[in-house]
Amino acid sequence: MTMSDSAGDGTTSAVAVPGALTASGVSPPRRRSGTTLGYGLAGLAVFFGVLELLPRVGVVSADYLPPTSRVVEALAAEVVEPAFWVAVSDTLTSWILGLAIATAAGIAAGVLISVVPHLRAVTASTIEFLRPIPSVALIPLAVLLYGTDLRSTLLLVVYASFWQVLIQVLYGVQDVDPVADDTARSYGLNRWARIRHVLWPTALPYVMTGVRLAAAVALVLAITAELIIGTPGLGSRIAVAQTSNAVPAMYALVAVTGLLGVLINVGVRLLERRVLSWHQSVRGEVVL
Amino acid sequence: MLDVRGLQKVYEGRERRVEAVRDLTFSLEAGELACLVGPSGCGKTTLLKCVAGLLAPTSGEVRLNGRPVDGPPPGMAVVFQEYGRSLFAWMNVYDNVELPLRQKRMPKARRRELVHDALAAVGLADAHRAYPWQLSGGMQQRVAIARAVAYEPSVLLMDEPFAAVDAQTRADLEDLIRDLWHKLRVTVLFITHDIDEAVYLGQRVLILSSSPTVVQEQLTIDLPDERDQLTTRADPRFTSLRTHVYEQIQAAKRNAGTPQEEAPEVAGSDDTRPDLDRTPA
Amino acid sequence: MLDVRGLQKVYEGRERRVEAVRDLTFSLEAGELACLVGPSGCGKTTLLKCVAGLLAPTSGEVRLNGRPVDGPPPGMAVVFQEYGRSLFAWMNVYDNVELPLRQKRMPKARRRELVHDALAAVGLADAHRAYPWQLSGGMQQRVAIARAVAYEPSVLLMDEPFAAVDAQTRADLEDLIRDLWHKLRVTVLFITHDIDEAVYLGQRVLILSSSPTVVQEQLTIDLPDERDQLTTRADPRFTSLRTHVYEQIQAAKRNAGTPQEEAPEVAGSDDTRPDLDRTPA
Amino acid sequence: ACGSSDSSETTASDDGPASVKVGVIPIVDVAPIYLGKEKGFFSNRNIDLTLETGQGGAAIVPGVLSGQFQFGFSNVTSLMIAQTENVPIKAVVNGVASTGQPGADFGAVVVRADSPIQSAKDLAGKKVAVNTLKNIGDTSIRESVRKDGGDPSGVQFVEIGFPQMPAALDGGQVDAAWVVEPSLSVVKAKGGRVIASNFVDVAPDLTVALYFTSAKLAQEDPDLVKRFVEAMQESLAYADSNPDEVRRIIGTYTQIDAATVAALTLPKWPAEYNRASLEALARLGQQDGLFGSAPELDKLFS
Amino acid sequence: MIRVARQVGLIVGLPAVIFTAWWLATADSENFYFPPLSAILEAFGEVWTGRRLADDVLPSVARLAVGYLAALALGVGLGVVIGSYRRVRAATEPVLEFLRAIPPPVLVPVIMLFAGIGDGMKVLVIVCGCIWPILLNTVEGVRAVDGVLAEATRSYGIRGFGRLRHLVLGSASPQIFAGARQALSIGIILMVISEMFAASNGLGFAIVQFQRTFAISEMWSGILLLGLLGFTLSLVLRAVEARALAWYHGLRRTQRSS
Ligand SMILES: Nc1ncnc2c1ncn2[C@@H]1O[C@H](COP(=O)(O)OP(=O)(O)OP(=O)(O)O)[C@@H](O)[C@H]1O
Ligand SMILES: Nc1ncnc2c1ncn2[C@@H]1O[C@H](COP(=O)(O)OP(=O)(O)OP(=O)(O)O)[C@@H](O)[C@H]1O
Ligand SMILES: [Mg+2]
Ligand SMILES: [Mg+2]
Repeated sequence: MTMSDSAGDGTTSAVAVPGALTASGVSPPRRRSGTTLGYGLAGLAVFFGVLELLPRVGVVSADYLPPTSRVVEALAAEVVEPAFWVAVSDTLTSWILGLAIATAAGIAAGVLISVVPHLRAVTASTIEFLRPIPSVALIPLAVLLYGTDLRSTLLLVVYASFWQVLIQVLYGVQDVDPVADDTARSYGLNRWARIRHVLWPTALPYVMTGVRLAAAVALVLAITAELIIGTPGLGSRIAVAQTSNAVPAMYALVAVTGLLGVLINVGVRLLERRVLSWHQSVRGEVVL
Repeated sequence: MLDVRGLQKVYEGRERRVEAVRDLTFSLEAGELACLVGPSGCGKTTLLKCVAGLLAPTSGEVRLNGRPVDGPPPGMAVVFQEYGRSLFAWMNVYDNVELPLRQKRMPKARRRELVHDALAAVGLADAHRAYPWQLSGGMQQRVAIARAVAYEPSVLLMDEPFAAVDAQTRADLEDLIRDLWHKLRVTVLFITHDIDEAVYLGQRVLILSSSPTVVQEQLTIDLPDERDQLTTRADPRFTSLRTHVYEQIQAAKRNAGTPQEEAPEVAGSDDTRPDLDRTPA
Repeated sequence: MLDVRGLQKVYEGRERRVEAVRDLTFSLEAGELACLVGPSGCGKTTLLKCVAGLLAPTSGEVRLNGRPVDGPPPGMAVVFQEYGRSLFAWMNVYDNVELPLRQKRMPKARRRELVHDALAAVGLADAHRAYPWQLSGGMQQRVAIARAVAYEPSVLLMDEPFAAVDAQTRADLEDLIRDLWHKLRVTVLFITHDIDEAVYLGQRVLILSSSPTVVQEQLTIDLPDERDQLTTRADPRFTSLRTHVYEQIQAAKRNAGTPQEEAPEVAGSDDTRPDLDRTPA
Repeated sequence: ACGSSDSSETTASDDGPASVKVGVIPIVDVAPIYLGKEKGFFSNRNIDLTLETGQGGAAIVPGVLSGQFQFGFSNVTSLMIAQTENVPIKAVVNGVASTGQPGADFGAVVVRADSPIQSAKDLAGKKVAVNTLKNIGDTSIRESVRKDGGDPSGVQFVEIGFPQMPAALDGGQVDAAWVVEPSLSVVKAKGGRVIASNFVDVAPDLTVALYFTSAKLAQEDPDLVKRFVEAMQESLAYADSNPDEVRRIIGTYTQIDAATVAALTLPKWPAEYNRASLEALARLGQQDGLFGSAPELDKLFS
Repeated sequence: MIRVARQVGLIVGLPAVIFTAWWLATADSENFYFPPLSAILEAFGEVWTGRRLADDVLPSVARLAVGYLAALALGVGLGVVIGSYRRVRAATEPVLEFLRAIPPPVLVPVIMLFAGIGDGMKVLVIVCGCIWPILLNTVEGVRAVDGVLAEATRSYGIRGFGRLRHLVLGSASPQIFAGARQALSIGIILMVISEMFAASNGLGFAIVQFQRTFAISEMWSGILLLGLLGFTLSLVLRAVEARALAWYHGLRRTQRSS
C-alpha cells in the first residue's frame, strides 16, 4: 500500500521532506542575477555598437556625433584629470543630497496628505498647479537666493524630484487593500501602526518607482543646473566642452552622466529585491 | 452586551443600489457564543462589518456595552471571509500573528508564547517563517484564525472561518474555538454555512432570511454545554435541531421571491435555486 | 484520458523548501467525474495546477489524451480556490463570464445565451451588471463557477468551488455540476473538503495522504448514477462510503506525524490536531 | 560662501583684499580677465578675484543684482534692453570688441560651401541661425542685408546655440548662420564661406560686450568699481597686445583643441568702449523693435 | 448644489490663501525679480489675451498634445513588452536608464541632429521626457499582475491580444495612470525646454524671451499660465481616470465608508 511506502522513505531523505528549511544552498537567485547582468551588458553593447556604426556608415556626421570609440578616447583623457573627479564628486554630492531631501519630503508629504482627512482634496489643485512649473524657469530665482552655491542646485533638484515621489506615494497609498486595512483597524492598530504596517508596505512598490524616477530627474537637474548656472560639477564641464566645440569630450561627459544613471538604477533595483521580496512583481519572477 | 437595533444597510452604487440588510434586531449577552446562518448574499458579512465598526449602517444602530459602535472597539478580533487578503503579504506568518499583540504593548516573551501557542493550536507550528502566499488556502485561513486566537479578544467575530479546511481540521478547530470561549468567556459571533457546525458550536443560532434581510428566527441550542464531536453529533436532539435550521433556511429561500415583486429594482436579490432546465446544454 | 505519473512538485524558496507532493500516480477516463480529498496543505491545489498546465512539475509528468501537458490545454475550465482573486475586478459579472467565450470566437447571440443561462443557473440572474467586489463572497464564487459552466469545457477542474456558499445553494450547485457532466460528458476533477460532497458527486474518490503526499486510496463510488439529494444521502451505502473516506483521512493525518519525528525541522507539515492544553489561556 | 551677503560686505574689509566674484561665460571673449587674474592685475589692486561661469544672462544678471556676483559679463544689446526695463545695473568697463575688419572678424555670417547665397542681400527669405532672437545677432545681420541692398524684413531668424550651428548648417536645417569663434573656425574648416561680417557692418570697431555691476554696488563702493575698472583695463590692454598669451590662457579654461586655438580669429580688446558704435547699435535695435523705449546710454554708464 | 460649492471651495481654497499671502508679501516689493503680484496679474491680462494666445499658447499646446499622446502610446506599449519578459527587461533596462539620465539640454542637440529643428524635434523632446514615468510605471504594473488572475486567464486560453487588453492593461491601469499623471507635468516642462532651442514661437519661447528682456512681471505671468495649464490638463486627466478607473476607486473605497 502506498501509505507504508511513503512512511518508509521519509526516514532516508530529510531534504525531500515537505517544508524542510534549508539554507539557500543552490540559490537560483544568484544564478539569475548573473544572467541579468549578462543581458544588461549585451544590451549596452548593442546600444554603443549602434552609436559606433551610425557615424561610420554616414547616417550622421562624425563631427557632430562621434563614434563610440572616439568618445571612449576622450573619456580616457578625461578620467586622468583630477578636475574630472572633483566634478563627478560635486555632481554626486548635489545629487545625493537633493534626492535624499526630495525623497524624504515627498514621502512625508504624500503620507500626510493621504492620512489627514480632507487634506488631499484641499491640496490637489495647488499640487497640480505647482508641478508643471519647470525648474529651468526657476533658475533666476535660485541664483538670486543662493548664487552659484550648492544650494542653488539643490533648490532646483529638490523642486523637480519632489513631485515625482509625491505623486507616486499618493497613488501608492490609494492602493491599500480595504480588507487589509479593515483587519488592521479591527485589531486596534492605531494610525501610526497602520501607516507603518499596512499603508507603507502597500505603497512601497509605487515609492520605489518614484525613487527611480526621482533619482534620474535629480541627476538631470543637477547636471542642468550646473550647465546653466555654472555651479561646479559635471554639468559645467559639459558646458565648457560645448562652447569649446570639443564634441568628443562633451559626449564623453554625457556618457558619464548616463552611466551614473545606470549605476543608480542598479542600486535601486538591488534595494528593491530586498525590500519587495514579498511583492508579486519580485516573487512572481522567482517561480518562473 | 451587544445590541443590534433596526440595522439597515444600503450600498449605493452608480448603477446599482443594494439593500444588503433591511432590518435586523437582536442582542448577545456578554460571553455568549452565537452562530449566524443565512443564504449566500443575504448580508451576513455586512452585518459583521457593522458590528465591528468598520461600516456605518444606513439606519439603526449597534451598541456594545451600552456605547454606540462608531469605530472598531478595543479588544475585538475579526476573522474575515476574505482571509487571503486579510493577511499582510509583506510579513511572514509569525509577524502576521504577532502584529496585533505588539499594538497591545505586551512584553516580548509573552507575545512569543502567545504566537507560538496559537500557531501550534491551528497546526502551523512549523510555518512561522513562511509568507502567506507560500501557504495553501487552508493554511492561510488558519493563520488568520491563529491571529484572532492569540489576540485574546473579548469579542470575537468570525466570518466563515473554516471554509477552506478539511473536515478533520475543521472539527479540531471547532473544538479549539469552544475551548477558547470556555476559558476566556469571550463573546463570539460566528458566521457559517455549515448547519451542523452552527448547531454544534453555538448556544444560539440566528437565522437570517434572504434579502430583504431580517432575522428570521433565533433558535436556542439546548444541547449540554460539554460538547464532543462524536457524542454531540449523534445526539437525537442535535439531529432535530439541525433539521429545523435546515428547513428554516429552505423556507427563507423559498419565500424570498415574494417581497421582491414589490421592489423589483433591487438587485442582488438571491434566488439561488438553479433552474436546471436553463443549464447550458 | 488524463494520466498523472510519478508527479512530484517541490517549491524552492529562499528560506523554505517545500515538497508539496511527492509521488502521485493515477488516471482518469474521459468523461469521468473524480473527487479529490485530502488534508489541508497536502498539495491538492498544487496537483490541480500541474494538471492544468499552469505549474511545471519537478519530476513526473501529466498527460492529457496521450499528449504531455506543458501549458493549459484547450477546452479546459478551472475554478480556483482563491475565487475572489480569479475574477477581473475591472469587469462586471457579465463580462467576466463572457470573456473566455469571446476568446472562443463564438457568435454574440450564442455567447449571450450561454452567459445568461450560466448566471441564472448559479442564481445570479440579477447581478449581471455588478462588479465582483460589489458581491458577497459566495456570490463571487458562483460567478467563477458560472464562468466555468458557460465555457462548456471538455475538462473541468474545480478547487473547493462551493466553500463559500450556504448548504442549500451548495446542494443545488452539486446537482448543477452533475447535470452538466451528464449533458456534456466532461471530465471533472473536483477538489473538496466536504466528504459527503465527494461521495455524493463522484464516480471515484481519490484520497491524498498528508505530506509527503501520495495517493492514499482510490475509492470507486458504487452508488447508482441517478443521484438525488434526499435519497442518495439516505442510502446506507452512502453512509458506509463516507465513513470509509472519513477514516482514511483521519488515518492519513495520524500517520503523517511519523516521518516528521525523524525530521523535526519540517515546515508545512500538517498535524492539525490542536493541542488544547497549549491553547492560550 | 557668500550666501545672502550684501555687496557692502566686500568693502567693509579695508585691511584685507576685497573678494570679488565675476560671472562670465566660458568663451574666448573673456580671455583678458583670466589673463589679468593670472598676471596679478587684480590682486595688485587688492582684489581677490573669483570667476564663476554661467550660460548667459539668465544666471549672471540675477547673480549680480542680488550681490552674489559683484560684476558680470554681458553683450551690449542685452544691457541696453535691461536699461530700458529699468533693471538697476551699470556698465563699467569694456568687454570685447569687433576687429572691424570685414571677413576677418571673430564672428560672421556663414553659409555652406555649396550654397547659392553669395552675399548678405541673398539672405532675404532664407533661414538664418542666431544664438538669441531679438538681440545683437539679428539686429546686426539686418544691417548687413540692408547695407548690401537687400530687404532685411524677409530674413527668417531661428534660435540655435552657437555650438549646434555647424551641425545645423551642415544638415541644411538653416541656410546661413551667425557664428562666433570657435564655431566659426569649425565651419570654415569644413569649407563654409563667410558672406558678411555683421559686427563690422553695424559700426567700425563695434563694442560687443561689457562688464557691468549693480547700481547698488556702483553707488556704495565706487572705489571697488574703480579698482576693478583699472585692473580690467590693464588686462584688456595686455591681452590686446599679447595674442600668444591669450591663446595660451584660452587653453586653460576652455576645451578648444590646440589646433583650433592656434587658428582662432581673436577679437579686439580696447581698453575703452566705443560710444559711437553703441549709439549706432541702439538705433538699430530701436528700429527693429528690441526695446520698449529708446535706450539711454548715459544712464547705463553713469 | 452644496456639493458643487464644496468642490469649488476645495479647489480654490488653498490657492486663494496662497495668492493672498503672495499679494501681501510682494505688495510693495522693490526687488527686481519679485514684482508685486498686482503687476504680474496686470501683465497676465495684457500678455495672455488676444494674439499671443493663438501665436504662442496654441502651438505649444498642440505640440504638447502630440508629444504626450505619443509618449503614452509608446510608454505603455514598450512597458508591456518590457514588463512581460524578464529577459527583454534585463537587456533593455541599462540602455533605458542610460538614456533617462541624460539631461534634455544635452539631449536636444543630439535630437536636432536627427530630427532637425522643426516641430518634429520639439515633439520628440517632449516624448523623450515624458515617456519615462509612463514606461516605468507600466513595467512595474505589468510585473505586479496578480498571479491567480494570470493563471485564470491562461487556463481559459486567453492569450495574445485578449490577454494584453483584458488582463495586463486592466490590472496595470492604476499604475499606468500614476505614470500618466507624472508625465503630464513633465511634458509641460519639456515643452518649455524644447522651445528654448530653435523656436520662434510658443509658451516656453515667450517665457524665455521675457526673461531675457527683463520683462519680469510678464515672465511670472507666463509661469502662472504654465501652472494653470497644468492644472487644467490634470482636470481633464482626472476625468478620464474617473471613468477608466471607476472600478478601482469603487473597489478601494466602498469598505472605507464608516
Ligand atoms: N461593497 C459593496 N458594494 C455594493 N454591494 C455590496 C457590497 N458588499 C456587499 N454588497 C451586496 O450586499 C449583499 C450582502 O452581501 P454580504 O457580503 O453581506 O453577504 P453574505 O451574507 O456575507 O454572503 P456570503 O455568504 O455569500 O458571503 C449582496 O447582495 C452584495 O451584492
Ligand atoms: N507558491 C508557493 N511557494 C511555496 N510553497 C507553496 C506555494 N504554494 C503552496 N506551497 C506549499 O505547498 C504545500 C501544498 O500546498 P497546496 O496549496 O497545494 O495545498 P492544498 O492541498 O491545496 O491545501 P488546502 O486544502 O489548504 O488548500 C503547502 O505546504 C504549501 O505551504
Ligand atoms: Mg460573506
Ligand atoms: Mg488548496
